[in-house]
Amino acid sequence: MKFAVIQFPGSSCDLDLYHAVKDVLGEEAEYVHHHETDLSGYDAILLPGGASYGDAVRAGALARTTPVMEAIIRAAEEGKPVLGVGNGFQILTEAGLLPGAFLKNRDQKFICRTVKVQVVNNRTPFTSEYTEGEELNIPIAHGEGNFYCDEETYVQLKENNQIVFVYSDGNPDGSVGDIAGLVSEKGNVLGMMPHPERAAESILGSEDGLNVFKSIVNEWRESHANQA
Amino acid sequence: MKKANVYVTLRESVIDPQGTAAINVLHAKGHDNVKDVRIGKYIELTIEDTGQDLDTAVREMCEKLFVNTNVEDYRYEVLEVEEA
Amino acid sequence: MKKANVYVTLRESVIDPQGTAAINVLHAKGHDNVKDVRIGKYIELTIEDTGQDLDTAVREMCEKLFVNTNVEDYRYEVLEVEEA
Amino acid sequence: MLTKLEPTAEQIRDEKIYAQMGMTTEEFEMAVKLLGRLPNYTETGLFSSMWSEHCSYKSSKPVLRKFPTEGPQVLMGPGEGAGIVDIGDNQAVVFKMESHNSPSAIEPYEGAATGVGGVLRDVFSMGAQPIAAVNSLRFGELDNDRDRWLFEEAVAGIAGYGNTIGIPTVAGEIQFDPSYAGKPLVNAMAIGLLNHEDIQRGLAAGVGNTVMYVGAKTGRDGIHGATSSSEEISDDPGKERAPVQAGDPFTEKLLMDACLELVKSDALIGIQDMGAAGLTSSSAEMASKAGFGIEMNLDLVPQRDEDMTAYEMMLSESQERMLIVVQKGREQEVIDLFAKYDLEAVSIGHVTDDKMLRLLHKGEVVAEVSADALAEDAPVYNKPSREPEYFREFQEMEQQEPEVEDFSDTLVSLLKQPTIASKEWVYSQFDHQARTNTVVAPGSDAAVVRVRGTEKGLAITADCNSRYIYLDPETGGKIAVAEAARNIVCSGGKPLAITDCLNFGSPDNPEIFWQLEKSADGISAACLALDAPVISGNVSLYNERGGKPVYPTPTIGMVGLVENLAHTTTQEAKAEGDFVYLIGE
Ligand SMILES: Nc1ncnc2c1ncn2[C@@H]1O[C@H](COP(=O)(O)OP(=O)(O)O)[C@@H](O)[C@H]1O
Repeated sequence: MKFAVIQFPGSSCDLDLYHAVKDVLGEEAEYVHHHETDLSGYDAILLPGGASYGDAVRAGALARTTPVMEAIIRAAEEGKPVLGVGNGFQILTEAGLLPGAFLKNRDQKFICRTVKVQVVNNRTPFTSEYTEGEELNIPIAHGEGNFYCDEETYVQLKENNQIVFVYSDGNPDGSVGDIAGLVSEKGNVLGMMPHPERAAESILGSEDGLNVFKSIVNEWRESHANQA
Repeated sequence: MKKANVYVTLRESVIDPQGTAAINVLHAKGHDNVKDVRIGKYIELTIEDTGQDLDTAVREMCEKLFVNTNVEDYRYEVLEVEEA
Repeated sequence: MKKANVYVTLRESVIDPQGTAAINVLHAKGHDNVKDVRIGKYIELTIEDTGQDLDTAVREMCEKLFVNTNVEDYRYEVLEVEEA
Repeated sequence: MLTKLEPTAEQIRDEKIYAQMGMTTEEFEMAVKLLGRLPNYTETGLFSSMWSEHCSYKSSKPVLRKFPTEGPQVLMGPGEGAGIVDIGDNQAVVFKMESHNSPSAIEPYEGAATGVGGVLRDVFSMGAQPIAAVNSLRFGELDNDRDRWLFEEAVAGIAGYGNTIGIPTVAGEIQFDPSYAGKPLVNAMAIGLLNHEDIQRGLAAGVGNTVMYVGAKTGRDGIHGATSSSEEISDDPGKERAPVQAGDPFTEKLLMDACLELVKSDALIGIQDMGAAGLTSSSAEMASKAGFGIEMNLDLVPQRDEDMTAYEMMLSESQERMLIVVQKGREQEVIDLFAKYDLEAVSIGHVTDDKMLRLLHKGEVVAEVSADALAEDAPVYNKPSREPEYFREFQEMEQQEPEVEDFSDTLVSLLKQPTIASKEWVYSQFDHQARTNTVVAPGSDAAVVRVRGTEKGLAITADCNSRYIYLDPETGGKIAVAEAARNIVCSGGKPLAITDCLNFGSPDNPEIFWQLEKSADGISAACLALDAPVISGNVSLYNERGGKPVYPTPTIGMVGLVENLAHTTTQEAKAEGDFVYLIGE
C-alpha cells in the first residue's frame, strides 16, 4: 500500500508521518510537494501537522489554496482514505472536506502534552483496529485546536456517528463536545488533533496511535483482496 | 493606488476565546464596565489601480483567504490613496 | 452602552510575516496588483456608559493589554450604541 | 526626493560621531591607521559594528583562551557558526548557545523568538539538520507586572518560533532572582546532526565565485544591534531606538530546508548566517577566513524599506537571511533550488583576490576596507581585574548549619519557590516531540533525543546556578559543568563537549572582570577533568541596569552520547519497594 505524505510550505510533521508509515509499519510512503496535481498513484493521503504558512491568517487558511488541494479533494471523492493530523485537520476543515472550524485554544496558549483520547466510533477505515470505548494516550501539540461547529452541525455529527475521538480526561482546548477527531459523512476523511504518529513507538512513550495506520492498511488490504 | 480595509469579526453566535480571556484580564484590572470584547482582524490591502472592479477582487480574496465564512463575517471599504 | 472600536496595526518598520505569506499566495492566485498586505487586529469593546472619560480607559486597555507598543500602533473610535 | 545627508569623514572625526556608534577615540584612531585615511560614514559603521564586543570579543578574548577546546572527538572547535563533535558512524553533532538578552529586555516575545531563530541558523549553516532546541532563562522575582510580563512573553516567543519551525524544545532551565529584575537573560541553544562530508564553513574562496543573498528582505530593523547589545540597558524612553527586529519562523523553515538541500550540492563554496551586524559580519568574516576579498553591489540587495542607505543595509539585523558563495556559472541551479521553497536567491557580488570588502551603491564605491582589518584586527583588551571585597568577606565566614524546625514545612516552602517548582507551565507550551525522536522529554534530568536509524541517542542539558558563581566564581564554574555532566550521566549519556554563554555585567568593572576570569578557570578545570571541551559559545557583557549587574551567569550547555538507548534512564520513581541510595560524599 502506498501513502502520500503531503508537504505544504512550512509543514513539519511530514517527517513524523512518513516514518510511522515507512519505518514502523513497513509500508510504502512518498513525500508529495504541494504543487503536485495528480495523486492517482497513491492509495491513502496523509496531511501532516506543523504550521503550514506559519499559521498566517488562520491555521490552514493558506494551505487550502495550494494546487495539491484539488487532487486531495478528488481523492476524497474517489473514496480513498484521507487523514489530516493537527494542522492537517485544520486544512481539511478550511478546504470544506470536514465541517467546523478552529479557534485559538481556550487558554490562549500552545499546549504540548499527552492526553487521554477515547475511541467513540471504531467502524471507520481509521479505527477498525481499536475497540469501541478504548482509551488511548496520544500527544497533542497545538495552539489553535479549539474545534467549533454550531449546534445543528454538532447534532448532525452525532447522529451520523462522525465523531470518532473525544478527549476523555478533561477538555484541553475548549473544543465543542470534547471532539478530538471526526470523519466526513462518507467516512473516508478523518481529521484529528492528537498526533497518532507521535504515539507509534514504545520508546517515544506510547504505541496507542499506531492502530490508526494499521486500520488504514488492513481496510485497504481487505477491500483489495475482495476485488481480486 | 487604492487601499482596501477589511474587518473580519467572529460571528455573534461563536464564543470568542480570545475576547473571553481579555475580558477576564480587564475585569481583574478594574475595568468592570467593559461588558464584551470581540477580537477580530483588520487587514489593509494596498492595490494597484488598474481600473478593474475592485469589489469583486476584494470579495474573492476575502472568501478564499482572509475569512472563514463558517465562523466569521466581514466587511470592507475601498479608499483612494494619494500618490506621494 | 458605548462601543469602542480599536484598530491595531504592525508598525511600518516591522516585518509582517502573515502579510508576506498572504501576498505570495495572492500573487500565485493571480491577484498580481495587490502590492502590500498588512494584517492587524480589530477589537470591539462594549462598555457600560457610566459617564466617565472613556478615552483614558480605552487608551489604558490598549497599552496594557491589546497593543504591544514596541511593534504595534493603534487608533480607536468611541461610538454611542442605541439601546435595544 | 530628500535624502538625509550623512556626516563627512572630517565631521565624524571632529564631532566624534564614532562615539555614538560605540567606538572609543583610540579605536577610531586605530581604524584610521589601518585604513590609511579617514573612514566615511559607512566605513565607520563597519568598523564600529565589527569591533563591538558582540562581534569581536575584544574584552573576553583573553578569558576565552583559557578554555580547553580540543579533543579527539572535536571535529570543529570555536570560530565557526557552531562547534562539531564526532559521534561515530560518520555522524557528528553540532551545537551552539547564543544570548539574546538585550533585545529580550525591550521586546521579550520577539527578542526570545529571534534568539531561537538565530541559533538555529548557526547550526544549519554548518550543514546540520537541527534536531532540538534548548533554552536557559533568568528573570527577576515574579512579584511585579514587568518581570512577569518579560517572563511570560519570552516563553511565548520561544514557543512561537520553535513550534512553528518544527524543531522540538527538549530541555531548559529557569532561575528567578532579584538581580535579573528588568534585565532578563534569554539564552537559546540549538543542536543539529550531520554526516561528516556535509560539514560547511563560512568561506568566500575562489576569485570570481559568486556571492549570493538568500532569505528575507533587508529592512531598517535592528540597525546597530551588535553595538547596543554591548551597552547597558537604558531607562531613558527618549533614547532613539532602531526598530525592533521581529522573527518569521515560516520563512526560516523554508530557508532551513532549502539550505540543507543546498549543502548536498558541490556548487556551494561557503555559507554563513547574517546574524549580528548582518551583511557586514557575514561578508567580512567569510572573506577574511578564506584569505580573499568580496565586492558587493548593494543595489542588488533585496530591500523591504525604501531608500535604504549603504550604512543601513550593511548594519541591518533583519532576520532569516544567509550569505552564500557559489561556483561561478552555477547561480541558476541555486536560484532554481531556492525557488522550489518559494525563496529568492540573488547574486549580489563576487569573490576578489585583493582581500578587500568593497561595496558599491548607486554606481559609486561607498566603502573599501580590508576584510582582515574588520574581522581580525579589532583591539583586544586585557581588562584590569580585582578580587571583590564581598568575596573576601564570604571566604572568612563560618559554615552555618541551617536550623530547620519543621521539615515538611520547609520542604513545602522550598517547593513553592518558582526557581525550584515544576516548570511544566513553561515546557507544556513548547512542542517537545516534533520530529518524533524525543525519548526523554522535559521534566526529567537531561533530555534524550534519538539518532534515527541507530541505537544511539544524544543527552542534552543546560545548567548554571548563578548564586554559586556569585559566591565563588571558580568553584561555581566547576559546579555548573559538573551539574550538567551529572544530568547527562543520569540520563544514560557520556559527556561529549560543552557550549557556553557567558552572561556578565560590565567588564570595565574590575570586580566583574574578575568574576568572568575566575568562573572561566573553574569551567576549564571541570571540562578538562571530564574530557568535555568547549566547542562553541557566546559572550554577553554589560547586563546591567542602573549600574547594577546581574549575577555572573556562565550558562553551560552540554551534549552527551547515549551509546545505546536501552540505557536511558528517567527521573521518576519506578516501583514501590525499590531501594533509594545516596551516592557520593
Ligand atoms: N525553559 C525551559 N524549557 C524547557 N524545559 C525546561 C525549561 N526549564 C526547565 N525545563 C525542564 O524541566 C525539568 C526540570 O528542570 P530543573 O528545575 O532545572 O531541574 P534540575 O534542577 O533537575 O536540572 C528539566 O527536564 C528541564 O529540561
